[in-house]
Amino acid sequence: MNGSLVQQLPAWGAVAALAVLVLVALSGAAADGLVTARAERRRGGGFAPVAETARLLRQRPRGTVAADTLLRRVGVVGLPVAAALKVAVLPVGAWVVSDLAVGLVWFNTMDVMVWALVWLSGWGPNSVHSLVGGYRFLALALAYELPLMFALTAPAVAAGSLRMADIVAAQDGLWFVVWMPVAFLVFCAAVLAFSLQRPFTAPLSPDIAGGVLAELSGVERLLLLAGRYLLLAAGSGFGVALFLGGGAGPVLPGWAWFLAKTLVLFWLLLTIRRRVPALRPEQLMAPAWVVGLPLILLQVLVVAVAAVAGKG
Amino acid sequence: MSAYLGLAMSLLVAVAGVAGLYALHRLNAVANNPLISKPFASGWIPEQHALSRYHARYYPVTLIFLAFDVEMLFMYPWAVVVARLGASAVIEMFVFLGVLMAGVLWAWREGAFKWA
Amino acid sequence: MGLNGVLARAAVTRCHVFLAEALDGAAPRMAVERELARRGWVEALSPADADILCVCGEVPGGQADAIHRLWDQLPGPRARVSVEQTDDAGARLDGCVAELLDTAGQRAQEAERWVQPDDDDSDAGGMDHSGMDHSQMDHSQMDDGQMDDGQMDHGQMDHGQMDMPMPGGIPLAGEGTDRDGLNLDVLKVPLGPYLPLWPAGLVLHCELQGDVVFGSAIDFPFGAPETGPAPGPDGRASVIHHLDLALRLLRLAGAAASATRTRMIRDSALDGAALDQCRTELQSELARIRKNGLLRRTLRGIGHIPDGSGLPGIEGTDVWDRLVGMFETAAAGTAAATGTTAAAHTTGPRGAGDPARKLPDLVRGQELSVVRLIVASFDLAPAARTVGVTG
Amino acid sequence: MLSAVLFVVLAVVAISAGVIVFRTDSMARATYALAVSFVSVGIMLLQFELEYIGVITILMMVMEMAIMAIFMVMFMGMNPALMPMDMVHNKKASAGIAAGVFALLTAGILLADWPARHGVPAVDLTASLGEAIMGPKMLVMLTVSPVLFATLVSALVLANPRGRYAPSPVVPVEPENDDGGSHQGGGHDGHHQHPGGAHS
Repeated sequence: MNGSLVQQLPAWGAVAALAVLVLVALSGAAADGLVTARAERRRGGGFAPVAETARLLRQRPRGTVAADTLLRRVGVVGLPVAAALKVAVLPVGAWVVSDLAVGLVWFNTMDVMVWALVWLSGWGPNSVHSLVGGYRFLALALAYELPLMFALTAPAVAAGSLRMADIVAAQDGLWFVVWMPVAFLVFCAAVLAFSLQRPFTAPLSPDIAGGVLAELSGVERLLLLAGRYLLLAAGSGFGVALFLGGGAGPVLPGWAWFLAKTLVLFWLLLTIRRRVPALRPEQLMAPAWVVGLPLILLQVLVVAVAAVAGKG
Repeated sequence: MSAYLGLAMSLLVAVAGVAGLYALHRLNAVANNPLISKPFASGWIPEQHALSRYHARYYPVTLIFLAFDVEMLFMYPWAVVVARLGASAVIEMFVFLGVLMAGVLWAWREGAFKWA
Repeated sequence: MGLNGVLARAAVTRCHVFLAEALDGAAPRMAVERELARRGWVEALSPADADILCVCGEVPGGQADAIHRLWDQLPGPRARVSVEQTDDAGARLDGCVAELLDTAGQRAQEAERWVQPDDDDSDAGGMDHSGMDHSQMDHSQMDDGQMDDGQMDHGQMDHGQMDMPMPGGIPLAGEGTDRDGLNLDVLKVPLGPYLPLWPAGLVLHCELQGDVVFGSAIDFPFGAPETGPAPGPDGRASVIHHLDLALRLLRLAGAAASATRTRMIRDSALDGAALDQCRTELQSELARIRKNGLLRRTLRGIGHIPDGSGLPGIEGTDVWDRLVGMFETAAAGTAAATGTTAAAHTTGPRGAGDPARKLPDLVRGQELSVVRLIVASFDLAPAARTVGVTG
Repeated sequence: MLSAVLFVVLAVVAISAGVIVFRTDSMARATYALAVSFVSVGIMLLQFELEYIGVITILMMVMEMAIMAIFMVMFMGMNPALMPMDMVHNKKASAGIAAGVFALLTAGILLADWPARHGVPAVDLTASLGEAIMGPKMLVMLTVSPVLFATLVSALVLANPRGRYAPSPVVPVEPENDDGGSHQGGGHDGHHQHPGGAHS
């Protein structure tokens, strides 16, 4: 349990981590554009995120009457920042920006920030559509957050540590996904939820004119859209570190394995979310509490018993 | 302390990146002063301001959530030591969780998870 | 102009278009939608997201202000186009591209625009004297009178803050008793006419508590709908019309993949593809939708019409049944057109009665997203009744 | 030195955010100002190398404030954002109580005979916290459990508008039953404020 498992990068590490995160997210957005174009039987599409960025950077900033501009801005700026702070504790192969002893709790804290940030982006514009969207996100959050927290506990129990590097190291022989399938699935669902992807798009859904996005334009819209992809990319990275053995793999160096696995999980999540219809929050609430929560508690129980038996 | 330095650097870099985007936007937007517009209301002038005493109908769920959520305070430290402390710690924690889960099931029967 | 020119050129490869469907706008709208899909452009869900405001069909006299208001909400660079014919949609949109690329022109346009010019704040003055007591806010009053009331007599005067200037000339939400026994605010929100994925020409004046509609009244600003049994469009037009309805419902339900495929079937029908081909495709799509358990769960049981409600043909159906009915009616349309004998299904959304009349009852107490699904499950738009593709 | 500066900055942020809570006119701002205040306190705890406690404080407080915002917005007796408001009630008494408590605590800090540190802190504070909870402080855990259960049940009994058997009502419950035909909205032509009409 010392810090020697991973090497903490110097100050430029934060820059590198953010750059890699942005590139991964961009690859996902481009892949999504390609797949969308193929589904609509036209060529190209991979250029979509660039075109969208260019479009939004040209747009005039826009506010609404009697809006709370400060809170709206905090909300939209916060999403990409939260994603960046998440990956700060993520060990990429043998490197990490911040080898925090409670890295797992830090990840959890940053995803709780998303609650506040999405709600603030919905509250700020003083528009019915975005307001309803913001409240819908809180409803979703009440459903997914507890299962997510317990899903995070399972690897921590098995590793006996909250440090991300220890959790990765504890999967030396066997990846956690093998004996914690429920925790992994719940975690993946929660990643889709906190990055506002389908089936958890109710806060942004077309029935409320785009919800939280309804009044955003220009760079603020760009930040929120990018924030969703960044959060999904960061979530995939944590999925790899917590359940898929981190950078473990033959021949290639750890960071390469880590990035490869992250990209695969990221694209997999992007594909899944294309195939499922959106869920209304009130449809999710009872199943999440009455089915999801007991299942994940059972998973933690199994892991705890195995951990005790393993030590004893 | 260096772990915190890394976090602080990440925060700094992320905020700088966002500020850079804002600056880029300022340079390229067709106008810099924000357009103040009425919110979108299907073509109408909004009859009322949207910011109001919004009735979040799922408020009973928030209460259950808060009760259960306090438990997470104990869960993380427990996760670190459970393997070392053995079976008794597992039993204690899961009795605790079982009691709370019984509360959740009762709340479900009371219809607390339905709202719309 | 280096960077800005590059950005502009990249931006116009993916314009976002806000579609405002007016009278008889269905055919031009579909033409524009097909054009957007071909170019990889995006349909904007709100004016804040849009580069182009595209008015489809003819705006009735006296309704131009709403379009003007939408136009003022576009952040810019912006372009505006009106499409009334189906065949010139592409050319019109190309014109918009040229407008959007003209950065200097856009800058000049934006420099002149500070706030919305057309909304005077005179209403705010009236507010200060209309302080109404709470006792007059009882429920029956709300149902009968409040919705019609352009002057907003029931404003937020309950707390004695009479002399507060109303920010932006818009009053605050007023109080109302709600079904949980709490005294919270009631928000009056009109849905339609210019709302994406909404039947053209319908307005539902809703009173919202949170996101639940607990009172509503309908209105048809483009003119009253035809009532009584309307002969459904037949053949190709029926196929296109019903697929269009199904597509809207699917998009609202968040089933984007199904919606995309349905749209492609509709577009190929628009393009004059063989109806046999369409039938095969739409039947396989219907089979796929039937297997989609999540979608069924979303749509089952909502918007249920009880027996004896005077809507023959759709009694006893819910939104899911009506979605399936749209596909079946479309399939029947292909059959009729090609001379194959197939019984026309009666579960189609077009019943003899007028479902619009029933809407306020159906949506009462429903959450906003359910309200949208219920509205989209009917064939409501008066403009849609005259939709037809020639040939 | 640096850490002292950081501590002072955080303290100033925490206190001024606390002041903003009572000065602002928006419930949303007030709630999240309180969250900012708590986050700065959480970071201070990190300065004391209480890693777990610090991070979990930030986690819990942001989450709690996000939920509290729902209630603040709902139950303030006025518009939660656009009206001047006063968050202070019973001004004289509360000022007196606040001053008294402040004086007491300050006196306590200054006058108490603080013990010197014995031994060294544990290497892994989170683990020792876990051991304490599971071991000597088990009684706390065991009492917290029924307390939380009781909280859950009583909160729900008080707050849930409907019991198990009551069907979800669709509209506000009215003393007189006049729901007969008044909801048929079809007859409302003419009076509506048309999108292009009344306000032009």
